[in-house]
Amino acid sequence: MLCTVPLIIAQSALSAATPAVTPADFWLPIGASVQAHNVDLMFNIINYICYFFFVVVVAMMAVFVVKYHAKRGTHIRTDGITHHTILELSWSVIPLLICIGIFFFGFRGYIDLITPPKNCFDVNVTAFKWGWQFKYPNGAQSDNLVVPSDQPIRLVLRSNDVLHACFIPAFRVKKDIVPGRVTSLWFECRIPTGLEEKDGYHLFCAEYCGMGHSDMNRRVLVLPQAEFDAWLVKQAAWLDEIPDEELYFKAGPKIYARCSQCHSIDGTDGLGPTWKGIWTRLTTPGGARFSDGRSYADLIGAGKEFATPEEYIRDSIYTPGKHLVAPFGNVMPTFKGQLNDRGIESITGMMQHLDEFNAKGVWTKTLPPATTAPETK
Amino acid sequence: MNHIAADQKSQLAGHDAHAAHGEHAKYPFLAHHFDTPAQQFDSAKLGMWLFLATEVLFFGALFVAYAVLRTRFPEVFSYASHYLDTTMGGINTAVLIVSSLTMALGVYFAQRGRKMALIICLWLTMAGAAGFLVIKYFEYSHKIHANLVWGPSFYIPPHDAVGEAEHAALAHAPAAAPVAVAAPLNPQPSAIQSIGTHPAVDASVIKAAGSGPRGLGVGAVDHDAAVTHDIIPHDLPQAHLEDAKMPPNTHMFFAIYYAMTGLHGIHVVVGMVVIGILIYRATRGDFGPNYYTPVDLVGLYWHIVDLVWIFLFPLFYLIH
Amino acid sequence: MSHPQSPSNQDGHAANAGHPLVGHLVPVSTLVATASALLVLTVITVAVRYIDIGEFNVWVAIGIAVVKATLVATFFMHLKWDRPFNLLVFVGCTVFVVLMMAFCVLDTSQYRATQYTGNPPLAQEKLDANAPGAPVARFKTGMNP
Amino acid sequence: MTTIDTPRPEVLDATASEDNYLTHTRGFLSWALTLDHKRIGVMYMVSVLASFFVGGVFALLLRTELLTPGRTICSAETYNQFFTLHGAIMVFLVIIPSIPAALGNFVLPIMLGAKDVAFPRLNLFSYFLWVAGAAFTLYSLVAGGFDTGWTFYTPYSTTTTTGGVIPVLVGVFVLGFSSIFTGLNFIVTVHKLRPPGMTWFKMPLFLWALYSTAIMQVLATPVLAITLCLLIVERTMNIGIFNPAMGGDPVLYQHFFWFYSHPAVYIMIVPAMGIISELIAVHSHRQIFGYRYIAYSSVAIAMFSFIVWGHHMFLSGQSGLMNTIFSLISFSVAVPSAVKTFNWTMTLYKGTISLTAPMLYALSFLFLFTIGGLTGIHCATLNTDVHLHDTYFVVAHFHYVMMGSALIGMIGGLHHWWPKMTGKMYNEKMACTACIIVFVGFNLTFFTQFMLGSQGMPRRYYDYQPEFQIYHVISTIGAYTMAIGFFTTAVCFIQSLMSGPKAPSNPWGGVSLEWQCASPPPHDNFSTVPHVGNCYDFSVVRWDEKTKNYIVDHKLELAHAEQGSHR
Ligand code: HEA
Ligand code: HEA
Ligand code: CUA
Ligand SMILES: [Cu+2]
Repeated sequence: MLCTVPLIIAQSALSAATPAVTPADFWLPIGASVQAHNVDLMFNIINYICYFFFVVVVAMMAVFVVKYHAKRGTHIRTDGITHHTILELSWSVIPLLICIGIFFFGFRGYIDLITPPKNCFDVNVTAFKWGWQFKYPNGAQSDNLVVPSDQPIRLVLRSNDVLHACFIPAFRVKKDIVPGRVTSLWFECRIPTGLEEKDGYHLFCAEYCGMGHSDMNRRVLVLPQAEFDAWLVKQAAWLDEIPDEELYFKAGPKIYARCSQCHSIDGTDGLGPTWKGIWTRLTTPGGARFSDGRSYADLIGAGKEFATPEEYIRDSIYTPGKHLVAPFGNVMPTFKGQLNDRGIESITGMMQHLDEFNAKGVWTKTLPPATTAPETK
Repeated sequence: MNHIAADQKSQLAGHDAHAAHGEHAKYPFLAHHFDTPAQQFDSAKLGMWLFLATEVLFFGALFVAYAVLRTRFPEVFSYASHYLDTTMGGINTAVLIVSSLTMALGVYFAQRGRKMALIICLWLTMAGAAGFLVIKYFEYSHKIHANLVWGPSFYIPPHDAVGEAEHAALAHAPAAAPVAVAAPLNPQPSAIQSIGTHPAVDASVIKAAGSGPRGLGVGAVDHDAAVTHDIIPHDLPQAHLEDAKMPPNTHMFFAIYYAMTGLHGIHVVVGMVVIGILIYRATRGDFGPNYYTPVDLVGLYWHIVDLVWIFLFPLFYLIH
Repeated sequence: MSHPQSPSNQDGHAANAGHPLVGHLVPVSTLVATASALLVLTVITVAVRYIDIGEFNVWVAIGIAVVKATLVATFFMHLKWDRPFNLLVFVGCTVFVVLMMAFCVLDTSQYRATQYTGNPPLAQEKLDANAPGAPVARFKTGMNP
Repeated sequence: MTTIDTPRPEVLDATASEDNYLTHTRGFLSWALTLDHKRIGVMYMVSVLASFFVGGVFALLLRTELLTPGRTICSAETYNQFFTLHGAIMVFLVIIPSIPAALGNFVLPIMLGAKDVAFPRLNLFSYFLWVAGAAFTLYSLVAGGFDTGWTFYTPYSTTTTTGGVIPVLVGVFVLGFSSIFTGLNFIVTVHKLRPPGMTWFKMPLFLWALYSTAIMQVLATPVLAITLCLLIVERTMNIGIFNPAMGGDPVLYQHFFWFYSHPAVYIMIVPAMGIISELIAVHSHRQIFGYRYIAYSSVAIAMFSFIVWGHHMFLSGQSGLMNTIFSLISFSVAVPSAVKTFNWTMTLYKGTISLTAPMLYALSFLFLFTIGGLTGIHCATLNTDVHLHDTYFVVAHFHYVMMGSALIGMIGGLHHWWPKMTGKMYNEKMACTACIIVFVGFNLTFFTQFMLGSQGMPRRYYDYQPEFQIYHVISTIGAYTMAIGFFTTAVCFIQSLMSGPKAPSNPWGGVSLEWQCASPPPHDNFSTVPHVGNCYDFSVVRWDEKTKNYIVDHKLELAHAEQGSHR
């Protein structure tokens, strides 16, 4: 156990101090959570053990190669020893002891990592191809993860479709999200960032989930408790607070940000059909559009499957695979449970006024048309 | 270490260059890189045993899947087991045991050089295999008729046009149903929330309680409800769909049932093919006391097929 | 002429009618006795099913199956007279299966609590659409049973 | 006199006979239907190198794409197919068959002193299974490609719409059986075909390594086979065992997959370790240090490898209890690896080291394996793996061990046995230069990836944050450097084939049996039963001026025994 003693001392000495956040260094990014300290410590201890053994092996190798390098005509030496039991035993037993030590402290740290404190604040996280949704106890939803600082947070993770993983490098936490199960992870962040997106910590999807895997990144925005409480209240009501007639340009672009991964509004190709001209397509008869050969007009209209285009859009958002527009594949995830009627109203409203938006989905008109409210057909 | 010593002895005995030469002249079946028939026989045997080891792991993984599913859904297994026909399964067990016996006898007669007896034994084994498959066919078709199948079609009553069409469609489209989608958007008093407001509640509460998607969130399944096999009317196509006691996930039992018995069935078919080849070669007179390795190896294969069934039978048919 | 230690007949002479050149000859009586024992055990295992001994049913069934498997391997498959290494191969691979099973089952029993219960979504979908009256469908009520 | 000299191969080797395995029979069919283990080995080698080239091209494509964030040369879909193909080809077509099936097939029976492997026809069959598997894998490209990652994790792999998934599953299934049959063949060969005097502890360490590998191939691969079958059934018939939408369990899939794929990573490294034992001993003309420890550690690795698979699943939803158990056992593999590493290093001590190309590869191996193995410790530690899992740190770890160790070992072995296989020498200078270029390129490529990973860059990412770009640029430059290195190697080999000088039977001064038969070996390997001595006793080697060749002279054995150490 001799070799593990320094380890034990190092560990207990350092973990006795209150865990502080760790600055970024050569290997690791900034550690902003209470857990980061222990993980980094372990990482660095292993690093030093590795440096040591690496140097030992490579130095011996280099010295021997230089020293016993044979020139032409050299006699073959036969005086080297061929085994040495003490040596063999020591280089089996010492690494074994070191390994047991590493395991033990890794294990201890891991228990801390997976055991959330009792007073966690819960955020419901749903991962889907290819995005995240963060839902708060008061019903608020958000695209980025916004959390209070100095308060343990537990993310309750669910997946709609395939495996994903929630990874926040700055907090040293990660957990796979398994469909058919509930998993969770917790952290407590010490360094607030404010609501500015560029200042937030990265949140990545770390389990391969297909085409948009690398787009599944968001920011973690950390607010002091009071600010957070205010944000939470405001966030819960954001759709309701917008007057009906302003929905399409205030809420529309926000919601479109999610759709924009696949649907353009300037006619360029995406994973899904462009929205450009969609309302005209939907309302003018003719032209086969679906992969089964049917046209919009076969589906939409009084007495048909959908009475109005709005109904069709709504259905496409809730059960996307039902009618496929040629030649696109069945790749759109459902947004059932994520967009309510007001959300869909904003989208259909936006679709009818696409000329007011630029290619990025930014509303370009300056003055809201106060008097002539956009009529929803 | 014993075998190593024995090994070396045989090596030493065999490697005498002159002897080796003579051996090859004497035994036409002896391949050029072997020195003695014993070495060749031992190699073949070891090779076969290693192959059997791969078979054990091949089936073994399915047994693991079985064990895992049974751990997850014990109630499903004790419930659904009663849809299987113990009589048929029992008869099939007997059939396989007897065919194993005839196979072992076949090896015996090959060793003794009794050609006719060997051929008869092989035919009997073949008959056993065929009998097994016939019985299995009846079992399968009965189950399929009763809609006891794997996958979503388990829940679609067959024999109506829609059902048939869906059956067909489902067989091809890989399932892409959202798993957690319908989780309520604003969960009224959700489990999560109550954890948030009652910090004393342990994290594990979210595990069991129903915070899953619609339809997934029931509490514990009624375990006692499962064991009343005698009241199930077996032969109605959707009998199980009308059974109030059927636990969720019953289709998983049939999934693993078909996977394991299906794989076993494939092995029986392969066994029939190789036994067929043996019969052909035996008739030609290839085998005798000097050379009967193929019979021995096929025998081993056939016994392992039997061995797997010995486990399948109680694990599927005899769950209390 | 079988060597006591090794199954192979190594004297290099052609076999006479009574004995194979290589390998061990297992008498017919042994084979028949084995098969009879197997059949009897089959009857027993079926019978035990009808006695309720709770948890033990499955272990009794597996126990009997193991005995049967041992019989098959020992006598039908000649392992009793075969080289020990072949036995090691067979036992070894079984050990790996058991190990894998133990680990997987242990894991499953641990994480079972995090898995959703009730009907899986695809099954529920079919039940809703096709067998609306089906009693399993009661599970669809979700959180308000 | 026992001295060192570089071979002067221009001189005709007296022992070489014109009738060798290459010239024994002629024509396409004589190769395609050959039962000769040497020819099968050569065919494997050619196929594996071709696949390596294809896999390498995919690697270059994906490195090029990663040069800049966002789109550089292809779309996300294409990128996903690139890395999937790269991984699948490198693992299933290249590195698993490379050493056992290609080099092992050629060398094992000769080293053992046998005429052939135990089941020559099975051997040929497994080669054709490889071809069929490769054909399926390539066909999957035509059938729409596949983007599942080489791990085929469900439910993504059962729901993705790319059309090539089933063909590639079938392909890998078939490849699995190819691997099983090779392993089976080797076990039986080692057990039953050892000539008199070749006891277990007289076997060269490469054979011990191949034997341990074979155990893993036979016992682990069937689990992969059945898992792939279940995936196919899942995709075609919705059986649902792995599909959560049907109540199945994706984590069970991962258990199955890693039950195979963890032993698989040792299927890759253990034979490479065997090669390194040979290279280091032969090229430093020095009895291997701690023979028995190295032999046992191969078997120990094989055994342990079966019970650590869960260390790939620390974050997968596997329970904390199992995580702990698996983490603990994972470290146990570090011990036999440590034993080997130190034994190799000690073998250099008081050796007579020739810095030939194979030796350079062996030294690179030591360097790279130490890094790769030690970073495995970061991954096996529970709390650091939480941060490192599925980041580029893991990518760097496994390239250090798979490419930097297993593949470098394979290429080193290829250089070592090249004169034996082809009967031609290669340009030593060029080979050494290539080795150094690859070594430098390799470290450029993958060392930066450790930083990338620990800084938080997840793997399998098409697009990344701009702050990671500098690392990616260096990495890409390294990849191209490596390509130049491998290109040089290829040129060197081709040149050797076209115009290389004739190789003597024992160019390096080895003692194991393959150096005692002609280069290239005759059809039957040995006309007389070979004399088995201590295959690491280099005091019996003598430089023969007349034939310009090393000669293994067993009479020297006795003399030395009497004299004690001899200088
Ligand atoms: C040839 C292949 C190979 C080899 C040999 C290894 C060797 C090891 N690997 Fe690696 N590994 C892979 C291939 C390989 N690995 C692959 C392909 C993956 C990723 C797959 C994927 O997800 O796609 C992976 C991933 C991987 C993970 C999962 C990471 C993750 O996804 O989160 C882990 C975790 O434990 C791990 C651990 C180890 C360990 C402990 C060893 C040990 O065997 C290493 C032992 C060696 C040494 C330790 C060095 C020598 C010893 C000394 C110098 C003595 C001193 C040492 C000490 C005191 C410790 N590996
Ligand atoms: C043995 C296995 C092996 C080998 C050798 C390599 C070799 C290389 N690999 Fe990798 N790689 C994997 C196995 C391997 N790889 C696996 C399993 C994955 C995971 C996949 C997944 O996530 O699913 C992966 C993933 C992977 C990634 C991560 C992708 C991602 O996560 O997004 C990257 C990125 O840089 C990469 C790069 C490289 C590079 C630059 C090489 C270079 O070393 C390649 C060098 C080779 C060449 C450049 C060829 C040049 C050859 C010639 C010019 C002629 C030679 C011809 C003769 C000798 C006849 N590989
Ligand atoms: Cu979601 Cu990757
Ligand atoms: Cu591993």
